[in-house]
Formats: sequence, C-alpha cells, structure tokens
Amino acid sequence: MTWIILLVCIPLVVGAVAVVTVRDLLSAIILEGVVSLSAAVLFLVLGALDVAITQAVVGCGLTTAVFLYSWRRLPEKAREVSHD
Amino acid sequence: MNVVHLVAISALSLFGIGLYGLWSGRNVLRWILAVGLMETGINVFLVLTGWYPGARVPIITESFSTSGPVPFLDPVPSALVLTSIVIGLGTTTLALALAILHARSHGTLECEADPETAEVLE
Amino acid sequence: MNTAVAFIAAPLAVAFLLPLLGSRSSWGSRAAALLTLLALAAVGLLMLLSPAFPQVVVIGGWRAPFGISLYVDALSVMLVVLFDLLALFALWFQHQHGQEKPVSFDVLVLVLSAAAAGAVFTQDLFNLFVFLEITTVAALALSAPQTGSPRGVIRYWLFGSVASASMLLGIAILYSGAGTLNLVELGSRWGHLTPPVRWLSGVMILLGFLVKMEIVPFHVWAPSTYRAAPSSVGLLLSGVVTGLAAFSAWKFFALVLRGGASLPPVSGVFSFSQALFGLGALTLILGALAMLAEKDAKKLLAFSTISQMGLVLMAIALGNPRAVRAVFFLLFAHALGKGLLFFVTGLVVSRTHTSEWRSWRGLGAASPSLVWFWFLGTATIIGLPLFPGFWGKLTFIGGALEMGLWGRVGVTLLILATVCESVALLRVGHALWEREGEPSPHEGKLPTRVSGRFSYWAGALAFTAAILWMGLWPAVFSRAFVTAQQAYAGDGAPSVVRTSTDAFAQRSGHHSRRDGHHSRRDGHHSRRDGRISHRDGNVPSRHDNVSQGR
Amino acid sequence: MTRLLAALVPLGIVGMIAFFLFTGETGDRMFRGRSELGDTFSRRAVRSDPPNRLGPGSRGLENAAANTVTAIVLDYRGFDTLGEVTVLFAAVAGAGLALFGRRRRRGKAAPVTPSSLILTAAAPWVFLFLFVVGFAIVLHGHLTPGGGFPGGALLAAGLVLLMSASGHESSARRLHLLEGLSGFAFVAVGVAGLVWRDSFLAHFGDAGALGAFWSAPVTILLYLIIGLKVSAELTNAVRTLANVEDPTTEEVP
Repeated sequence: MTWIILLVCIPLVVGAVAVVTVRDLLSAIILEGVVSLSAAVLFLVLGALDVAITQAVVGCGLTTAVFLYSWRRLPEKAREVSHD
Repeated sequence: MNVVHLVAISALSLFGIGLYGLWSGRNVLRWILAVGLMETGINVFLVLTGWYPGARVPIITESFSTSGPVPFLDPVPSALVLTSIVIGLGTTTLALALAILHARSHGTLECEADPETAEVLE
Repeated sequence: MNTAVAFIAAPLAVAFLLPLLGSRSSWGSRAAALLTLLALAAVGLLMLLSPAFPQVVVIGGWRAPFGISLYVDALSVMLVVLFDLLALFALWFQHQHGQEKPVSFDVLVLVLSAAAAGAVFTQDLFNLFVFLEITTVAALALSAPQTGSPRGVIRYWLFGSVASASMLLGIAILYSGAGTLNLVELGSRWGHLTPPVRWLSGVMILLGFLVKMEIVPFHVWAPSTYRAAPSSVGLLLSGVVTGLAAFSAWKFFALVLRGGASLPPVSGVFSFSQALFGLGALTLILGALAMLAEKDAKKLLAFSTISQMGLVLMAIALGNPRAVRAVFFLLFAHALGKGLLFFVTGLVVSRTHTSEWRSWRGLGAASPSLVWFWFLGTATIIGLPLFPGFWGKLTFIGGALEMGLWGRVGVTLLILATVCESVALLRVGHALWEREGEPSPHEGKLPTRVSGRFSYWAGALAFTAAILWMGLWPAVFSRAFVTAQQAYAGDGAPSVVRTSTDAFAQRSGHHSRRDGHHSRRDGHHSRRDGRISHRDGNVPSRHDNVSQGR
Repeated sequence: MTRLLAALVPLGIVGMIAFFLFTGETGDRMFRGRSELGDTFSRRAVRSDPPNRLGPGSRGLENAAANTVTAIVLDYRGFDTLGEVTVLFAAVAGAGLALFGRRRRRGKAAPVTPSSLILTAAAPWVFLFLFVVGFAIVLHGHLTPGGGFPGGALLAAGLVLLMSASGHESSARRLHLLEGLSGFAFVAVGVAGLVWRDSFLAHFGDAGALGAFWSAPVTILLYLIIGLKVSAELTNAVRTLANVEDPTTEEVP
C-alpha cells in the first residue's frame, strides 16, 4: 500500500517539474493533465473516492478541455514561446 | 518520517514548483498552469490532513459500528477539496478568458510590465 | 430572525434569473437588479431600526461548530447596507453614464453584493474563503477591460490567485492542527496549538487578506487594475472589495489570532502585531507619497485607497478598543468618500475620455457642482472636522496614543500622509476649478455640463446625505461600533457559539438570539503607563500587543 | 540569476513549511487523521446520539446519505456549496463579459469543431451513453462517490460533443434557461428549508433509511440541481471560450 502511494507521487512531482520547464506550451497543458490525473489516482489510493472522481473528471478532464478550447482560439503567434 | 510525510512533501513541492513557475516565466498561459499546480498541491495536502494509514472511504456500510473509533478518512477535508477543485475550474476559465484578451490586444501571451502603467512604486 | 439570509439569497436568486431576460442588459433586467439592491438596503435599514441584535442565524439547521452560522449585529448590517448601496450606485452609474454593458455586468454586481454580505456575516473560516473567492472572481471579471490591455487585470488575477492559494494552505494547516473551521472555536483552541502551526497558518491566511487589502509589497496589482476598470467598478473595488478584505482581516485577527498577542514574538524584539503595524505604516506613507507623483486620476484614487488601507491595517494591529472602532469608522468614511470621488471621476472621464487629471482643466466652470462634490469627497477622505474621516482619524489617534512610542510614530506618519493626500486631492480639485491660464483642451468640443441630469443629482445627493449624516451625527455609528468591538473583544464572540449551542439543545435546529447585555460593559481599560489590557487581566493571553516586548 | 532566485525562494518556503510541520511536537500532532468534527458527521451525531446500530437501513437519522462526504457537502456545509456553484456561475458569466463585453456578435458564430462523418455518426450514441452515466452518477451521489459535480461534468461533455458533431452551437437561450432555473432552484430549496425547518438550506422531509435509493430526498434533489447547473455552466464556458472571434476577422464597432 505504502509503495503504491509513493509510486503515484513520482509522476505527480516529475510531471509538475516538466510543466514549468518544458518549452512547448501545448505539451505543458497535456502534462498538467497528467499531474491532475496522478493527483486523482493518489486520492483514490488514499481512499478519498469522491475527491478522486471529481479530480479526474473536473480537475483533469474538464480543465484540460477548457485549456485546449482556448488554445485553439489563440492566434498563431501567441502560441509560440519567446526564447530568452 | 513516514509515508504521510513523504506525500505531504510532494504536495508542498507541487506548491513550490507552482511558485517557481510563476516567478521564472512571463507567459500568461504558463502562469495559469503554475497556479493550477499550486492548487493541486494544496488539495493533496488538504486531503492528507484527514488521512491516516488504513483509513477507509467515508461511506457507511454494514461493517460500520457506532462504538469505537470511526475507521474513516476524515470527510471534512474531502468536502473542502471538492469545493476547492470546482473553484479552481472557475478561476481557470476566467483566467483563460483574460489570456485570450491579452493575446488579442498584444498578439502574444508574454505579459511584460506595461510601460504605460509602470511608474511610481510598481 | 432569518432576515439576514435575504442579503445573500435574494441577490443570488435574481442574479441566476437575470440572464433569462436576454443577453443584453434590458430595461427589465436593470430594473430587477436595481430594485433588488434597493429593497435589500431598505430591509437593512429597517433591521437597524428594530434593534434585535446580535442574532446568530444558523444555516442548514446545524449548530455553530458543526454547521455554518452567521453572526448578525448592528455593525455587520450597516456594512452590508453600505455595500449594497455602493453596488446599487455602481450599477446606476454604469447604466446612466457609462458604456453599454451586457446583462452579465448586472449579474456580477449582484453576485458581488451577495458574496460581500456572506463574507461580512459568516463565522466560518472556509465559508469566508469561499465568499472572498466569489468577490475576487466577480471583481476580476468586472474590471476586465473590453478595449486596451488587460495586463493590469491579469496582474490582479495573479496576485489574487497566489493570495487564495496561500490562504487555503493556511486553512489546511490550521484545520489539521485545530480540527475545526469555526472562527470563534478556532480562537478558543488557538492557545493550544503548537507555535509552528500558529505561525504558519496565521501568516499564510493573513497574507491572503493583505494582498486583497493592497498592503504595500502586495499592492502592485491595484493601480493598473483601477486604471483599466470603468469608474463604477473602481468604486466597487475600492469601497466593497477592499473594504471587505479589511473587515475580514480584522475578523480573523480579532477572533482567531486574539489581536496577535497569542503568537510568540518573532525574536523578542518585535511582535507579530508590531510587524503588521510597520507594514501598515509603510503602506500609509508610500501610498500618500505616490499620490503626489501620480498623473492619472484613477491611479491616484487607487493609491489613496492603498494609503487608507495602510491606516486601517495599523488600527487593526493596534487592536485596542479605540483602534478597533477606528477601523470601522475608517472603512465607512473611506467607502463613502472614495465613492463620491469615483463618481466625479467617472463623470469627467465619460466626458473627456481621459483620466489624466491635468487635462481636466476648466471643466468645473461648466459644472461647478462637480467641483464641490470633489471637495466634499476629499474632505471626507482626509478627515476635515465634522466629516466622517475626521472621526476615524480622531479615534485612531486616541487609540494610538495609548500605545507608547509606536503609537506616537504612527500618529506622526498619519499627519504626514494626510498632508500629502490633501495636497494631491486638492490639486485635482483645483485643476477642475481653474478657469484662467491656457484654454482648456476641451474648449468648445464638449457638452461639459453634466449637472442637469436627474441621475447625477440623485447619486451625488445620496452620497452627500450619507456623508453629512455620518459626519455630523456619528453617535449612531459610534454606538454600533462600540457594541461590536466589545462583543468581539470580550466574552461576546465566544458566546456566539455557546449561546447557539444552548438554544440548540432546547429547540433543535433553530436560530437563537442573544440579548445585547454585554454592550453595557465598559470596554475602556486604558492605563496611563502605556500598557493596556482589554479586560482586567483575567485573560492573560489577551493583553497589549503592540507595545508588548519593548 | 533570476532563475536561480526563482528556484531558491520557493525551495526555501517549502522547506521551511515542511521543517516546521514535520519536526518536534507539531510533527507528532500533525496528520493524525481523525477530527472530532469528522467523527461527529460520520456518526450522524450532531443533533443527538445515533441509534444503536448505524448502518444500512437505520432510520430516524439526522442525515440518511450513506456517503458522509455528500452529507457534509450538501447538508452540514451546504452553504459552501451554494458559494461554489456561484463561483462557477460568476466565472462563466465573467468570461463572457470579458470576451464579448462591448462587441455585438454578428452573423453565425464559428462552429465549435469542424465535424467529421465519424463524429457525426457516433455522437448521438456517445451522447446517450454519457447522458445515462452522468445522470446515474448524479442520482447516486448520496450512496456512492461522485455526485453532482462529476456527473454534471459528464453531462456537459455529452452536450459539447453533440454541439461539435452537429456543427452549430446549441441554442444559447436554452442553456441560459437551464443555468438560470437550476441556480434559482438551489436558492428555492434553501428557502423551502427556511419555511419548513426555520433555517436556510435546512433539509426538510423524512430522511428515510440509510443506504436506500430513496433516502435523503433533499440531497438527491440538490445534487440533481447541481448536476444540471454544472452541465449548463460548463457547456456555456466551452461555448464562450470556443466562440471567440479570430482577432484578424473581428470588427470593432
């Protein structure tokens, strides 16, 4: 049990680091979804089933969907990341 | 140091990574993502405050007995986290609308300090 | 006695139904929104006339530590009436003088007023967080500019989000330590928490409030947001959103932190309250100085708000009975005065299409009343004798002088800041008034006369009446403030829980009412030696905070 | 340099929080898991002692929702949930205000997604599936995990899919009707509690037997309302964000 919990923490933290470091914005959005999903799995393992389901559907699914819908509406130039 | 502490540290590091994301970049979309990370971290932390090894799903079934300790995960933080997740979705939606406005008026998502508004004390 | 619920439920119900009338703001939806707010203000005034205070309104039928309860006293009803009237006025102004807005504008103003009422009344920390979150979301959406750069608002969102995150983390830590969310119960368990829990949760939750109060290192979002927002929204931001944050911060500071006295001192050199006092003083003086350098009228008013909130924070940190009353006085005076100033600014901007106040020259020649209303607002804010701000600052000085050296430094800074603020505001008034010199850039091309309209006089005279009432006859306010301060500082607030629990035992699920007997207790226990104690020593953790550790 | 600072400061903050929370007396007291509050809710013991046997079939409880989290979300702390629904409502209305503030939209709005044959053919069936599952989750919120928010989100997913497949946006007016009426219904249930139980949002009527489908009637009703509200809200949010005109073709009056 303990190991499962700790195992879920790895994608959570690694994914979060990836979100803030990855260059491409679209990948960052997808990675954010991965982080949310790992959080949902973590909630599941911890026994907070209500939270897990809500996190999976609302926090992961819908938030990513909203991100992607607004992504589609951004002008081409805005999607690029400036190189500093 | 046990498993609770390790999970709590991951939750707190999510909070810290979000802060780093806010601080290191200028991109509005990345800011929104970073705030999302902070919220996720806090939600995990909050659920964890009600957890202990062996905690069960807080639904009353046959095996529940009124005497003795309640074998459940503390349901109050779970209820708070439900609220916080939905609030997070709301603020994210609004922030994305602002990001679209920004892209519309500046053609980019890089949010520099406005030279017009950067004056005294800013 | 569930009337107080109407202040939350009614605007929400109307707000939910308004979009059904169509997506553009129509005659019907405007009338519905305005009438709702007007009716609520009237109900509030009627409640004040029949003093059945304080009441505890139990939501959902669950007694206080388990469910959410509202604490309704004269002060909170007055605040809610003030917020409703400001919301009413902002809507009225936007429809009469501002640009055309879709119905979601009306909806958001209603939601804002409902959330403000909820946050004023609630006795539950998480519930307070939720309501503050609603006000932030509504204020963000209202201040998003439809043309031009949204950068100011994005900054507001950024700061607001970090503030909310910090506050939520603080709540999580506090809950895991104390196991309750009720403010009063948190206060009574506060002393049993370990110092790290107290420190972390106290600092993180207060940080959330301070960002929303625009206190100096965290004020960065405010000026650009005010500049981008329409004036009606500026009025809401300054009077309702910021005032609400200040009131909530005070509620948390007084009920849970016990005036900061129960936090261990940082290093033996200064205490938590002294740190807050220092932040407030910094905000007060820097805000006032920034006003002198500011060319944009809306940003000037934003810096004035920042400066005033610094003063409010100083009063909160002082925490003695007079200073607490000063908090309430200052909140009311600031909301009224700033409302009038934003009203004039909005009118002028709607004519000149610029908020650079130097180019407003000569407008007052066409509408002299405009200038008078600007001066009236200025007098209210800076505290000319017999204006509301005067009572606020006088009470503050009285409270500060009880606190020894710190207080005296605070009073000196207040006087300096008031001078700066007066100069800055009067210069704008003078620019409006000025007739000589080079001709006004608006000469001839503007219908500069705004004073002929009914809506103008209705709005301006309403503000004038409120200002004169509070300035000339502060006794009504003062009485409510004293009662509230004593209830929160002493045995009153803890018995909010106790009484509702007792009543619960008798009539399950019902609200209860407390008689105001505590109001007869004398709250002045100032001693001349510079140390004061609110009660005579029987609550050891509750003694003087700012001068502690000297 | 700034990057280093940006990394070190959060690290310091998090490290400090972790250090203070996990060591010493605080470390012993933190994360014990159970709170008096949660225990009382779990035992349904706020008003009085629960019956001897609290389990499936128990009657006469103060709250008969078997799922304690649901009991808290909709009953003990139902006021928070009203606020939560309002945040979502305000955010979606605000996104609309921010994006379409002064602009009158002309002509037909852009389709949400270009529809393909496969999508068009499959959409009704997927919609039906999501619709049934969504409603099942909403209606079982008092017994099983889930409830109005995830269920409503599934309903919204179905609606958005239908919108995408048919290539035109679903009638804004109908969405507003659903959004407004369900929000109003939430407040109306609260007022009904005020009328019958003398307290806003108090649950009225017989709570029923714990664990039965027809138990905790007000909880079912509120979750149904929330499910509809959330689905309307989220569909509206997607519609708002998806219909932003392209800045190149946009005309500013």
